[in-house]
Amino acid sequence: MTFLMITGRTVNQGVTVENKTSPEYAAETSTCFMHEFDMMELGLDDGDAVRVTGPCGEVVMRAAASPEVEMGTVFVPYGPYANHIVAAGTRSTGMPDFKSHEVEIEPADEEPKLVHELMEDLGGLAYDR
Amino acid sequence: MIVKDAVCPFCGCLCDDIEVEVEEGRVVAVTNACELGTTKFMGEKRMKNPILRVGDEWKDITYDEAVKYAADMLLAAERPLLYGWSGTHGEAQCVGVHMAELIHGVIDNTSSVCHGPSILAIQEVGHPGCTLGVVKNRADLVIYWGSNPIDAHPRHLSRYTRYAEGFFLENAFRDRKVIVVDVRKTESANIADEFIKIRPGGDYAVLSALRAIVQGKADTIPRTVAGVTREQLVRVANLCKSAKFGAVYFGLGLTMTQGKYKNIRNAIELVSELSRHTKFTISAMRGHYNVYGSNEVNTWMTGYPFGIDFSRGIAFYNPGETTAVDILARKECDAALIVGSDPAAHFPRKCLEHLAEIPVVQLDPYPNATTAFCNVQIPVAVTGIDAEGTAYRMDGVPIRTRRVLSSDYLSDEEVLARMYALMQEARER
Amino acid sequence: MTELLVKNACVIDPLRGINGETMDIAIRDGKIVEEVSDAAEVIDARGMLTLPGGVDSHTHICGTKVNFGRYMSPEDMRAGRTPRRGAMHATSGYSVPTTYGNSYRYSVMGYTTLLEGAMAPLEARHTHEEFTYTPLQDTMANTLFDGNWAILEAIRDGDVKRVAAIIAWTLKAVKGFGVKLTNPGGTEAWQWGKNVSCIRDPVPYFEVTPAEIIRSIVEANELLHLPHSVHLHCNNLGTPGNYSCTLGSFGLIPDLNEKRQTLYATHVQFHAYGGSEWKDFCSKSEPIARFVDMRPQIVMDMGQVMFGRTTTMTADGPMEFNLYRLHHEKWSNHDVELETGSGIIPVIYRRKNLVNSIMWAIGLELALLTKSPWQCLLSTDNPNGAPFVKYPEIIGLLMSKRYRDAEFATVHPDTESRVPLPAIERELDWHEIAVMTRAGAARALGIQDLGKGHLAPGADADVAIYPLKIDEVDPSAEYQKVIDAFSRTEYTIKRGRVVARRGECLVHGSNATLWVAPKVSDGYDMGKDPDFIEKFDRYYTVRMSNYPVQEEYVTRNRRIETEAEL
Amino acid sequence: MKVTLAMKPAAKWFIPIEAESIVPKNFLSGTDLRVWRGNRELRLDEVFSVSVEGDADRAEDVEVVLSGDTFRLKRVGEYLDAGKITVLGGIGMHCGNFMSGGTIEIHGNADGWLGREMAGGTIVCRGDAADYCASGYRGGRKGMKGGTVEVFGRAGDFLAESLAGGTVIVHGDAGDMTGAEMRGGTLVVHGDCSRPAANMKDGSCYVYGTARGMIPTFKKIGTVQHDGRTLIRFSGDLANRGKGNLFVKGYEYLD
Repeated sequence: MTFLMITGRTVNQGVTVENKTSPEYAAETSTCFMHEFDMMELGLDDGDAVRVTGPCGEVVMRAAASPEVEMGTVFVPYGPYANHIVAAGTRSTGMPDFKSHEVEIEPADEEPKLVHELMEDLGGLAYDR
Repeated sequence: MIVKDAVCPFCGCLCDDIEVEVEEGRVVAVTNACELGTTKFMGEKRMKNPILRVGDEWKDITYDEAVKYAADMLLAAERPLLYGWSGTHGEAQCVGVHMAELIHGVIDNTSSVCHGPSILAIQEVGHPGCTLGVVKNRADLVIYWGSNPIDAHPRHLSRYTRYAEGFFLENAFRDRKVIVVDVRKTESANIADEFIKIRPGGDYAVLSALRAIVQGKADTIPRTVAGVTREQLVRVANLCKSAKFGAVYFGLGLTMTQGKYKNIRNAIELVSELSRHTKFTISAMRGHYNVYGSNEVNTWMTGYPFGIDFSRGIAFYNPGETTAVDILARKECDAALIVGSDPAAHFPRKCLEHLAEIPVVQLDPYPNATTAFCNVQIPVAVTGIDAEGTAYRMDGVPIRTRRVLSSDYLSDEEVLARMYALMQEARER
Repeated sequence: MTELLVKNACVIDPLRGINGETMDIAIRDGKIVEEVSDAAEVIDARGMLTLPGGVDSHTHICGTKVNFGRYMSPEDMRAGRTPRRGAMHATSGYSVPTTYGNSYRYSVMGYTTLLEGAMAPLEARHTHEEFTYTPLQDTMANTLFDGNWAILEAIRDGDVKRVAAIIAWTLKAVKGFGVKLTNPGGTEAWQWGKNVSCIRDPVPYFEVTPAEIIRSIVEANELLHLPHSVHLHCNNLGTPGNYSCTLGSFGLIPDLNEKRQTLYATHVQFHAYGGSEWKDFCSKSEPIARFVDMRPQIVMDMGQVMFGRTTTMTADGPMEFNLYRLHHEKWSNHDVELETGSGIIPVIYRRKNLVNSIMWAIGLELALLTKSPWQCLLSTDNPNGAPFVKYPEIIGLLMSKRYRDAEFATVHPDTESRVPLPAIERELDWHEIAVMTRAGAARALGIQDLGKGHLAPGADADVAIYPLKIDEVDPSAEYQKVIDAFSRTEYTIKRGRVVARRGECLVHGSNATLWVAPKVSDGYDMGKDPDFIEKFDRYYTVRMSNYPVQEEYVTRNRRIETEAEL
Repeated sequence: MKVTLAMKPAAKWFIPIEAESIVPKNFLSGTDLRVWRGNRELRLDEVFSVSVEGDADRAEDVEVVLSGDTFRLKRVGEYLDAGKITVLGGIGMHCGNFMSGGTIEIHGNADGWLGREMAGGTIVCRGDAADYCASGYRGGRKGMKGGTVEVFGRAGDFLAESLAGGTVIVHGDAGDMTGAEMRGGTLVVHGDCSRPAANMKDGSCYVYGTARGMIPTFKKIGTVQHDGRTLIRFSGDLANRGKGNLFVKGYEYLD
């Protein structure tokens, strides 16, 4: 199914943002908040893994129902998971389209990666001390 | 030991009424701060010493080695990018500008991915604003447009708007109306007197419609505009016109959606229009700590608030070209120094792919997402916790942050000053 | 110990009564001295015009409002960009240059001391930060009290001593220098979107009038024995017919101080307008100048307008909004809680515009009609009337009737019927220019005893040597030579070092800030006043303990203590 | 005179090169010109294989031909006032900025800010033009003031922003905020575009396709015949007290 993906700040994202190696930060920023009807249609329960495909690739997140989200849109806390699929074009303004990406969402049977795994996929090297 | 009136280093509110209790060199309790601030004060797991990436291993190095590495990297680069700056003090930002000027690099701060579009709009039409206390003491109407203070600036409501006592308001909670405009019904919308729900991407149209209605041209407006009925728009326009003092606070819901700065421009022009009828102001909900300070410092030193390219010696400014996301995505830099931010967590992947290809040095107290792309990371004192200096609040009020802890870590300013000294020496030779 | 000897200088030093004497100037460790040893470095001035370093008694160069002028104007910034070169950092900007841009350009013109005209106390730290990056001048900041709630309440209660006590506490807290009133009462009214029309209009809620504010604060200023007088930007700036309001304000002022004026009225050009609307707009420079001639207690500065693009910026928020409605260019406004406000818009003054032409004439008339140059100082209210780099042209205009006539021929043809300028024959001399640009400014600011504005032994060794011989140049005819010389010193000496030479700045420099700490008795210490503290805590959004500007913000600290009668 | 500049391959090919020296009149006095790659100043022949055929006394008689991978070459033709520049491939940002005369022809695509603040002359782009084609500068009040820009492919966002004079023609589609803040001049889009003429003050904007996200503060005047097409005429932008003309074939509000 196609959705409009909006990213934004949340308290939990803010609380964990200073500790990006923590599982809490990974959990918060890999949450895909959806309308419960959309979840039903995709056969998803809270916490199920979903593959979110955007203009720049795909990433696995976990679905969570939210009353704040409209049908047809999903909300993802600002962070490395959303950015894994956001296009870098800024329409020459310096600012990417963080709040207006069309994405495809389908159930997935793998776990979301850890933040450092995402970084390693892109050529980084995890620091784990 | 208890430190009173400490300044919170998390968001652009810079709450300066925080009490921090310190025992044996650790923060053990924080009073008055929101959850975000408290967590920041209590932060642990700092990086112990500078690290260098050698192949697929991390090796500990000394500060001297790390500083030398950074200086050499920047001196050798044809188009170095110096990015971040919102998480550090003005004093460090000044050294950053001097470095960019010396090595003919590009210096950009995190506003390019938060309120850079707001700045572009202000550069077109100006900015009728005020300090937060003016709103607290006077405003009987507050509009949050595309901003969600409960999540992003938790104490904004209690210190300045919804729950704040004000000199000219007998009963602030009752006498002050709050309107929230957003594409989704956020928690902030739940505490508003009126919620305007806009279809995604429809802010610009709604703002144009409101401007026309304020001018008395409601009849030409279609029955609904981006999901909002004309009746609601007329009601809101009337609420605005009949307010004694109205204040708009807008957030990334306007800067990050289609049209970017044109949305902000339209909002500012709405406020200018309303200023013909009553008192109205508009302000950006600046997010990251001292991001406004990075704009201020860059402006008095280079003339421009962000995205400054010194490649040719003189300052050149053109967001969309000289801003970090564009430069990285287009692979237009060949080295990067990151200070006081974490682009790997906040930039689209394509930018990170380029970071992986070029030498990167980062100053940050903690291991973060960008660490993975670093050749060298230099741990520093946490600005506003074990380093003191100047930060600018979202409304432009400069505050000196207090040091609540002492540590052996060097501050950003000290590390940068060492790098700068080495670079000056090399250039003079 | 460092020594410098400037030989064969043709000195005009009005505060010492020296007018064109050829002499040597001895300098040791940053001060003027009687003599130096043979080891001193020597500069041969070869008879060139040598003046005390320039003092600008009213300019906007640092702080929140100025920086916002830069922030919102990338189109202004791209004019005048220079790269880093030698000791000079990169600069940008024309009408609102970067701090380095201001500092270098002033230095090249021989200016060594600057008064920032308006600093909101709450944002004082910002002004001081920018002072640090204005390294080649000593600086001081006029502090805004026009809409200060605690003061408005004290005035309402008729308690002038409390007014003085609040000023004392605030100046000391924010490291301010003088007391500035910008559209007194009007900036508070503007926080409701209103204004006061002249000095008898009550301020909403506080119910005091601008006249009461001006009078009380003038009295308080003298109780504190501040070096400078109250520095007033009158109500009603920029409106036709405002000269009567200006005269009314001047009429409020008694002569309370033997050493200096009791009122400094700034950018009076903007307040000397006749007519009842723009259609019959005309100059009222004559009544203003006549009035000032009769009252030694008043000193003013010109606020000269020069043609071209600039940026207007003032604490006068409502005035800027009116300008915005006139021009519909971009408009910024910034109200400051419990204190004051500000506004900014870009403007272009055009020769072909009648109102602009009349404004241009009025500034010159004020300088030419006021008998004593000590009472009308040279300014453009930088950058409001024009960027300060236009000062040399203004000097040229004041010294040459021929130049004025040539310029007058290019302005709007109807100007002639609205202004007295064409009939004025007076041409100012070198001495008068020296008064208007340094000696008079230093005396008006009350800093001559601190070693500014003159070259007596003990004074700061701030010297400007201009590449011009006054006995060889006829300014009336050769005004271009005058303009060129005042645009670029041969040497600018600051604190005993050559900081600029022929257009290049040679050193990094470091700024000194002059600020005032009045000493008051315990009973008048607002830091201990329960009512003041309580209101501060309730209505400001910063904690009282975080309000004062710390020592860290002052590179070179020149604290001036005064003994207050409190 | 014909000057051919063939781009040489470079190690750091991704660093942009600023080449405002590439304007016809500079070649009248030889080819000893400088360009900048990042912060490094380079001789023209370090970056290009340079060949010159014939000679000329005036810029009008000079043609500069650029070939090779020139898509990272910025500021070519800045302040062009006479002569011709032909780009066989794509060209980088700021091509033809401030130009007042002469011709630039681009056979490939043009990157952002093509013809920014131009006052006269002609730019023809056979491929696509990226964002801010024929626009103004940041904070500026006026965009392009005169001359002609013709794009045969598509144009990006903010096409002809703050257009004040001259003519801009795009044969394909244009992006979002087409003709925003227009205050004069003529803009023609043969295809579709999004939110045309937002906040316009004056000037004429033609959309021969569909205007998506039509701004709600334009007043419908009626239909007109134009160039053999029936177009709907609007006046606006009312929000900005504008008196501009917007003509569209079809439109959709975001309602």
